[in-house]
Amino acid sequence: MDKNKVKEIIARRVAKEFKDGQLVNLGIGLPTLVANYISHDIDVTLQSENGFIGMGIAPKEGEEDPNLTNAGALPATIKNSGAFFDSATSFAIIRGGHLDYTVLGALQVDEKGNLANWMIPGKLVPGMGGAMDLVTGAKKVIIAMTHTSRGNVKILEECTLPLTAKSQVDMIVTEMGVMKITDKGIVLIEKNPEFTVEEVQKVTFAKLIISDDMKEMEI
Amino acid sequence: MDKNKVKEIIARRVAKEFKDGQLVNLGIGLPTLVANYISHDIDVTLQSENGFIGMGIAPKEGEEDPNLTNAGALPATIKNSGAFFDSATSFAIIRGGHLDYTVLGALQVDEKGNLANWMIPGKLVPGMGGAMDLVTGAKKVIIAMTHTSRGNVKILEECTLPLTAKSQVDMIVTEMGVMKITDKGIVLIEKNPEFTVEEVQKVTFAKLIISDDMKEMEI
Amino acid sequence: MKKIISLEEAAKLVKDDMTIMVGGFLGVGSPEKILKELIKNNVKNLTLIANDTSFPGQDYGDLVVHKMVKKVIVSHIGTNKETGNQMHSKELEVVLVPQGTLAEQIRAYGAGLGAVITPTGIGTVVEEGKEILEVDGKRYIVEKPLRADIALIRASKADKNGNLIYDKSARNFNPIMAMAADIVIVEADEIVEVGELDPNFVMTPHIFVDYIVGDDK
Amino acid sequence: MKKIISLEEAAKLVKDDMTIMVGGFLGVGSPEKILKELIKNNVKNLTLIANDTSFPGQDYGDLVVHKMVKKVIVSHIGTNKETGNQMHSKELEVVLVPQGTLAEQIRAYGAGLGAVITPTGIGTVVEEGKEILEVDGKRYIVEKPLRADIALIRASKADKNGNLIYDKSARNFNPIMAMAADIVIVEADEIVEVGELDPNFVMTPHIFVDYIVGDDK
Repeated sequence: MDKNKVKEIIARRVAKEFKDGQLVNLGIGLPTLVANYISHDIDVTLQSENGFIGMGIAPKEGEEDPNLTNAGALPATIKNSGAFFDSATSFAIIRGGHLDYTVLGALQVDEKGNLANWMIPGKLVPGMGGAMDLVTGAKKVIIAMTHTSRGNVKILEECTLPLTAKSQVDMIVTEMGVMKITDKGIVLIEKNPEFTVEEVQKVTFAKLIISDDMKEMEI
Repeated sequence: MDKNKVKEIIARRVAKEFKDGQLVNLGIGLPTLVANYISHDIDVTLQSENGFIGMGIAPKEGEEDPNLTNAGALPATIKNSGAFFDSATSFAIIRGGHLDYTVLGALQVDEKGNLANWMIPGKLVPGMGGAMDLVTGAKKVIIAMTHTSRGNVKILEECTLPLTAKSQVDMIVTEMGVMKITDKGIVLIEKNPEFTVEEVQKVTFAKLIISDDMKEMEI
Repeated sequence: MKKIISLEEAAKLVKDDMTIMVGGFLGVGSPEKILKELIKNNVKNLTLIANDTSFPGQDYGDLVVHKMVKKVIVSHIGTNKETGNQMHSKELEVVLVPQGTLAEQIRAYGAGLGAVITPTGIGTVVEEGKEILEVDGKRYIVEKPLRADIALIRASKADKNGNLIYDKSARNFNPIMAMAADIVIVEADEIVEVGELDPNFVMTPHIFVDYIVGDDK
Repeated sequence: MKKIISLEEAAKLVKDDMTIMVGGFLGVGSPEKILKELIKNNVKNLTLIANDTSFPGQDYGDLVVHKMVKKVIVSHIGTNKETGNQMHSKELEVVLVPQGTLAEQIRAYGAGLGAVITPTGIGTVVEEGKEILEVDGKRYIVEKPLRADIALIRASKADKNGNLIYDKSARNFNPIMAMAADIVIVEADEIVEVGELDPNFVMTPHIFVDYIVGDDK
């Protein structure tokens, strides 16, 4: 599948989860794309953890403001209903449970809802940034990622990399389907019609529970 | 001695402690009067714990603003170098050691620097308000009070009333003199010339240590 | 857009047995109109979290006078003799908390912190019955976060989305209470269009506000 | 009035072995001019507390590049490969802290609190070696307050007394760092007369600011 198409499928599906009036934080990378697919019929507020809510679309060239960037230091805009605040307040919002959704990528995620996305010992140590607070504090945690990465399986029985947070993930959205983390394990609730259940299971190292009313994912 | 004269002596003496650039919180009642005697040669910033620094003189009649009051809910003003903030920030300033002086009254104070000024069990229970934070957090605590109250001695070997804070008082200023709390006990460093040392000691139930260079208090 | 509701609708959201936070400092910056309406409803058994119990005859001071409150968590009751009277007659439970501790307890709930670790009250009755945490040899009291079912707050300006600006010393406990309750109702002196408040100077972001009360129409 | 000093004078206040806090988020809102001057002085063995280590070739990112730092306490180092290199070669000690914990640790010192009690990091390596506090059956990490000898911050406007206003997302860690250091130096984009800033909208009250740097004159 085309890389951009993969990203679009994932981002479009994640955006469907949001409801009117909710506050959402989108991580850098793929999750950022989710903003492009939020329905215009609902009012969803985006938080940027470096210090504001009401993030708008990226500014046009020449209209960038060096004092207005997103959490990846890229030029950003704010809607006229937005508000700026300091880092302590920003994480009070996050840790205090005021965030309805956080959408993040993952290196690994497992059937207990554990997430690893901040380091590979001896190799990649970027640091956790705001991820640990986001995953611990948000009401719902959605992992938005490609189902595998360079052939490596990322959905596991148990994460082997250092965790970002324990038992906090609620949902995983990949180009192959939508999975919910439950007490019984990972339930496949939607599937991309281009793949069979067997094909999805093959690249998932946790046993998938197939939902009785599994739906076709919109692609 | 005339009641107002007593208050003036105390307030005038306390005001001499402050230095240019300092931040001071004056309790309600007698301590409030200290503001009137701060030298015009120095710039002292007053905090009002309900949420601002830079408190100015009381407003003229007819110029009161219902949204601008002091910690006793009386009309107040702010200097143009002042700033407003919320209660959490106000007490971050207090507890965080950013306050150079707090000046408060007392029901009792003792030679260990213990202070009781917030309740008399079974009789008077107004609550501590901001007093406990002020006394715990300020760099220096000055007690400004009449030496006795309706014949009752207030400077003791050990407080009998519930404490506001333990070992936090640095100085006591009364109409009879100025006392410093030290590891060795209460040292009388200045004395009102209208009284003898014996007269001061008689209404002080902690043993006064007389400073070698005890000065005359300006009255 | 947040729901702009009437004073009546706002007051009706407060029900018997609820825990409510009310902004204000001795009444300054408190939502007077909502409180006046609330008193008409004669709700019972409230737990009131506020800086103080204000004065009899005004705002939240009258919640006590009208015996609508079973418990207060405040830093000061000296200005409302009715609070003291009901405390002595055991009609009212009074929990006295140092003002800075109270502010941090409210902020802590809003910020998702597990406790406030404060030096204030060490060596006094305030520490009695509470857990003590020693950090680098110094003793601190472990004070728990405070939450409410409803926060009633006052702002000088609200945009129609719920972004708030407070005026002068009327700010006090309002911004932190806005973060610590399940439902937040703001009484705004002025309601303006979205876009009229500069995002750089908004004091409470709209995400904390559920309902806005303007005037009684 | 606060002392308005030159960039040179400001940079000279930072000495070998000091712990410094630097405001900014990936460089946005950091005191670039002071940092440029500081790098000329080639101070050594600094401990740097900041959100991140920015990018090589700019602001506090270059403190690492020029090997002026022996230890960093930050939430993220991924944008400055020099940090990673020096960490692997053991020239630099890197302490990684969740961003929200870092912000609260700085605020806690400024607010005189004994610790931060946070759920963030529970069940991860972040909790290793740290005290755990259980509150109402839930586990929290006890994180200690963070202080600095000097905080270098950036404001968009300062009045001559040191009251500050920040601009948009350049605010970030600046206001809390202003409360947590022995000496606070602000680089202001614009210095205005006392009285030009509305007290209701001042973001950092002047009592926290020791020195103001405007331009290089």
